[in-house]
Amino acid sequence: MSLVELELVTIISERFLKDDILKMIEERGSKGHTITDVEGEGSRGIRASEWEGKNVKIETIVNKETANKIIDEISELYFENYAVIVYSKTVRVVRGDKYI
Amino acid sequence: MSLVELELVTIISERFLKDDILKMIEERGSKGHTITDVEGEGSRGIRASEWEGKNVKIETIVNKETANKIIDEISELYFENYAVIVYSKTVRVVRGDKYI
Amino acid sequence: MSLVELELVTIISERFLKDDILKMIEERGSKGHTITDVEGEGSRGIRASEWEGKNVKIETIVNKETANKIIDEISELYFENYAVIVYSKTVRVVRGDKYI
Amino acid sequence: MDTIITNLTSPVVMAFVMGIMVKAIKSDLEFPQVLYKSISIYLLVAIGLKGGVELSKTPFSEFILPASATIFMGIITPIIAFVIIRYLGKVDLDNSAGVAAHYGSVSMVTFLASISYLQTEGLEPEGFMPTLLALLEIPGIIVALMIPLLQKSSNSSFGKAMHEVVTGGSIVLLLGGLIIGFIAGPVKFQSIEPFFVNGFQGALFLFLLELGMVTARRFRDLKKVGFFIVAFGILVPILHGFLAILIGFWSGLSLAGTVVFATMVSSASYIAAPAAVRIALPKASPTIYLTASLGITFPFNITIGIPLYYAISLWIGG
Amino acid sequence: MDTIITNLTSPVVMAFVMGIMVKAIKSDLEFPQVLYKSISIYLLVAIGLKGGVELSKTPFSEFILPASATIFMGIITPIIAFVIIRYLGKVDLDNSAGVAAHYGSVSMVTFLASISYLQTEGLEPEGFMPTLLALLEIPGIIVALMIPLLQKSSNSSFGKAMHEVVTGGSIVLLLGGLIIGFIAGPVKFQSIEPFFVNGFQGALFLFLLELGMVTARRFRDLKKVGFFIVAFGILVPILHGFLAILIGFWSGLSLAGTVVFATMVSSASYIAAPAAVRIALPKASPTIYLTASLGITFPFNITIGIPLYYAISLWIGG
Amino acid sequence: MDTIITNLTSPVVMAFVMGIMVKAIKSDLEFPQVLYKSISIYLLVAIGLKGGVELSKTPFSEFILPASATIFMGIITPIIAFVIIRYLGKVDLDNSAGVAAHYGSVSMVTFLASISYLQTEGLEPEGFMPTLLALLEIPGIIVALMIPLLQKSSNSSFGKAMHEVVTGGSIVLLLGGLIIGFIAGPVKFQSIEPFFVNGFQGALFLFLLELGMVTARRFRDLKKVGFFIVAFGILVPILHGFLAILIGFWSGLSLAGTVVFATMVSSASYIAAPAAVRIALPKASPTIYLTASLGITFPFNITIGIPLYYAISLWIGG
Ligand SMILES: Nc1ncnc2c1ncn2[C@@H]1O[C@H](COP(=O)(O)O)[C@@H](O)[C@H]1O
Ligand SMILES: Nc1ncnc2c1ncn2[C@@H]1O[C@H](COP(=O)(O)O)[C@@H](O)[C@H]1O
Ligand SMILES: Nc1ncnc2c1ncn2[C@@H]1O[C@H](COP(=O)(O)O)[C@@H](O)[C@H]1O
Ligand code: NA
Ligand code: NA
Ligand code: NA
Repeated sequence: MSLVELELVTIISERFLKDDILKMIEERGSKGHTITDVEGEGSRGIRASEWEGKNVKIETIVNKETANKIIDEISELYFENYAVIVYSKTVRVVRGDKYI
Repeated sequence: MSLVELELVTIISERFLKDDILKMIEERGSKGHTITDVEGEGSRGIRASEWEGKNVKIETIVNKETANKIIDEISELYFENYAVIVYSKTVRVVRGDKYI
Repeated sequence: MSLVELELVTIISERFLKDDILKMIEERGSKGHTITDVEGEGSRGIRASEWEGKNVKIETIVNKETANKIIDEISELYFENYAVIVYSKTVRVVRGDKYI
Repeated sequence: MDTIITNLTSPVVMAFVMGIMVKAIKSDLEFPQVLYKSISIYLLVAIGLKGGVELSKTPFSEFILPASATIFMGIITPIIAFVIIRYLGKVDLDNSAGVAAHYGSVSMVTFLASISYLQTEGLEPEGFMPTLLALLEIPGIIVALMIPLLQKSSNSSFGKAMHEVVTGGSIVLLLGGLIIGFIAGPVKFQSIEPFFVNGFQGALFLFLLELGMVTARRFRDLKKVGFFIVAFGILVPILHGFLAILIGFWSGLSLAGTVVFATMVSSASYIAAPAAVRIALPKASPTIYLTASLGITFPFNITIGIPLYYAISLWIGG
Repeated sequence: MDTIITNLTSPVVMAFVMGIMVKAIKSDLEFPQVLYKSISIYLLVAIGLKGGVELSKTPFSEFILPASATIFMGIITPIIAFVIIRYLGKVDLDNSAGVAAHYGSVSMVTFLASISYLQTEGLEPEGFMPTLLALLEIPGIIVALMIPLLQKSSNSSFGKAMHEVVTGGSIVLLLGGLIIGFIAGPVKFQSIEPFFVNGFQGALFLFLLELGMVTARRFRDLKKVGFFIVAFGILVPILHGFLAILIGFWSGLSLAGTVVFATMVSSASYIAAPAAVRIALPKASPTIYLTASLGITFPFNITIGIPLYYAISLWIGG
Repeated sequence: MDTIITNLTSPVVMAFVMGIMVKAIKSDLEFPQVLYKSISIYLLVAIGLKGGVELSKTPFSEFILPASATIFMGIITPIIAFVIIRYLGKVDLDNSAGVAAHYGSVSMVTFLASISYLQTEGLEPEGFMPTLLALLEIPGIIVALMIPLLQKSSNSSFGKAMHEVVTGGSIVLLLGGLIIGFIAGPVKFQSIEPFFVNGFQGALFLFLLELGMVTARRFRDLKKVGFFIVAFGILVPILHGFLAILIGFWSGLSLAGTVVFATMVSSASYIAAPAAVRIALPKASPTIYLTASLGITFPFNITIGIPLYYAISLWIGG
């Protein structure tokens, strides 16, 4: 199997931003994503409420260009006001065409 | 502490394949694994049922050779019919001998 | 956006070590962390009880130096007696200063 | 018409409609998946236990004909469904068999809704109906999954699917409950009765609220599956229900028992069948079989089907 | 004093205190988040259903004045709260409006605690109180979120916040339950009554145990928010409660109804408001508004506030 | 023999057997971990509350002897268990102390099963038994964990383990419930009684179903631990149970109370002890102590032990 190098972009954010972020990454070219419920603490500490539930971690495998677009967008839209972080790393994927 | 470079192979799949995949990776030489409940969407969309529950993410740290075997096997057995993706990246691990 | 390379250190351990480990990584210089409930199997197999719940995965983004300190500490304190593993990989992060 | 309104204003049916509305107005309300699963477990065990206790009071002679009728319907309904979808709908083999497996099996919640409905009409079906529910859950799936086996070369995952069918969570809970209820009998059952009987309708209310939300999500796929599947999802249940009414009366069931029997037979599985079909027929599309069973037949039966089967039963056998 | 002790020894209040103690001794006890959410869903649906059933028995004429009084209080309390915190406390615009939204809305559990309390005193408030609870949940949040709109240029996320307010999980469950209860009426409600009525106080007990633990975590932030917010969190509820007692009696509510009304009005939201404020006013700090509503006002009302409103009501209108 | 069959056909014991069967046929049924934890919380609070209410009705003089007997058994049973496993079994120090901690403490579910059993036999133990349960939970663990301290040099994590023992989730819920029940007394308890009393046996049923599945998983480790541990897991409970029967009667407990007392004493902890042992004795293997307590003693007591202690009690003191 030939492996292709792609970017795995990870976004961790307050739960109520989930739908917003998913819509955004889809518009920027993501073909799929995986969501995990996580808990976390960072520079802001407190979350809005117990009812809302935990943070979410959104992972999406995309090409370099899309990755940059997503990272830029997250930085612009959410960094100032919300508890959200984003990072990316290179992974080796089978059937790379599926993700582009 | 001396760190060893090994492969972290990640498999995301429908929940009902879990036991199958775990058996397979063990046979290929994996000495351990970590499972996370995740949700996801990809090119196929729909999952089989609410009752079954969410997708699973299976992560296993193995050497390069085992990683390739696992990736090949997943591609052959499941790619055609099931919602499953696999990717791998290099990580630095303490006590590398534990995983080989 | 300028991306900075940092280390993402991942620790997987029995649940009851969670608070201990969080305290330790904070003392070593971690500015935040993300926790995921996971299940797992490794060389030791059995976990202490159903009541305690599953394993936890603790992820923290830190600089190289802090990463090494955390990895050393984990190896020294927990490797002998508890079910715990630790590994690290390099990720590209926006707003790198936030984590140092 | 009147009976439909009675049905639509029963709390559990309104809960279902509420669930659909919640999604229609794009509320962010989410039911924890664990709550859904926990209530399923509770309902299945409760049905099993009550059925087992009732069965322990039923003479074998009274039970044998309805049981045979159930197995008979479990064998013919998947064949009818298969023939219609394969030859009238020109759907491919795997998808046809996949859908047939769903319509050959049964939906627990539809079954419960019919009992609720009859109780508000002042009727009480036979106590052993849950046993029939358990009997009807499996054969239809087996029959449907055997069809492609006969038409194609061998299928390596058939055995695995059979294991799944027979040991699947829903059947294990239902059967386990039945056996325990049967052995315990009415006296020993008393200690656990408040939990499993008094709370039952309320738990069902919450479950239908959640199922409404799940169904609403399926509605989005209606246009994907096309007109034929939509028509199929309404007309085949009516056909199966009609046959079941005839067979039900013939087997000696009461009016109420016949209505429940018809509802059961007409309903389509969305727990046991999807799991087995996913294994045995991986090429069959969940979009088709789940949209049909959960997006069309389930809401149809819950709202219109049940009062319809009641009206037909009254007309034929009342 | 006596009434405070009666209140403090009621099981649900003791559960709350127990929750605080559990955290104080650093126990590792954790309530699964899903259990918390599941009990919330149950309580909201149950309140809605019971309120709807009662409403179906209430003549419109009896209900119209209390309803108007509720909406009136929903409009003025956030304005009062805003003025005090903005001009007396010199807190910035966003944080002031954020806190005001919480004090304009309502806390379901405080409402329930007041009913429990009155029942141990042998009093029964009007059956339609849950309808007032639903009416009071929304307007205060809208009013508070509109204040910054008037003072600042346009805010793009106001519309989104309004959608959240009106379709948020808590209001949807409460209103959905109300409507179903209203349509079903007392007879059809009977089937689900054991689940939603008999289990209610016990579920509330567990919920308050968990809320005690949540509150204890908030206590850590008390020093961060400063003395003004602490005083605000105690005195504003008393002020609001006092006004509500006057308006409550005026609108024709009974003694018990007035106490519940005053408790409701004085309480601060911690489900609906935080979600909306997070969206509309992202710069407002959760540490301030959640510490005030959950760390100060909630425990104050649960322990001292309710018997206090009772004492004042007795004195004014008894 | 007869009493064993009565026991084996009680619903809760059958639920346990069903859980074992579910795993034996390799069903994919899984109980959500959250459901397991939620039911645990419910059961512990319920036992505590009921025990507290009963205690508030018991004169101190009636209670003092059984309480002393309980603490006495809590001190000697871990010592007996330790001596047997260390010197007869030649097991190393840490594992011996780890196992001893489990047999010095108590299993809530075994306790409950004995009460269920007696009720089907028409007997009612003293109402304050849950207080004895709480008293027995802690001392045995402390005694067992102190043994290695005496034999080895100092252990840095002993203090941490003590904190865990005293503030662990199970003891906090049980004691908190006891105190609240005691303060509330029978009248104030009424409001929450339906939830905590009527639903109790049914919740226990589901819990034992899950525990059966957990136990079945432990069975796989039976061969790993060897014959000595298996024999230990059966004979030591019988020995402890026998001693407890003598002490129980001596302390003035009724026949039913003595049987419950013996069951309690003979049972091995699987919630409080594992957590503490994991901290204080990290080198002790969970495979050994959990297989012994959960894989051997628990199923033995649930099925054969309880009727055995009943038979012995009848014979000695009936
Ligand atoms: N250094 C870090 N390493 C890992 N996760 C982090 C880190 N900092 C923040 N997070 C995650 O990002 C969320 C938002 O962070 P913040 O905006 O700093 O409150 C936190 O709740 C954590 O889940
Ligand atoms: N581009 C992607 N990035 C991250 N996860 C993905 C991606 N595509 C698919 N997945 C995950 O893999 C599962 C199966 O994908 P698929 O077979 O495309 O339906 C999805 O449910 C997701 O959890
Ligand atoms: N090779 C591996 N790959 C991924 N996760 C592992 C691996 N080995 C161990 N783990 C995780 O680390 C935990 C402790 O491992 P151990 O100490 O070997 O029992 C396990 O429960 C797994 O969650
Ligand atoms: Na059917
Ligand atoms: Na208010
Ligand atoms: Na013991």
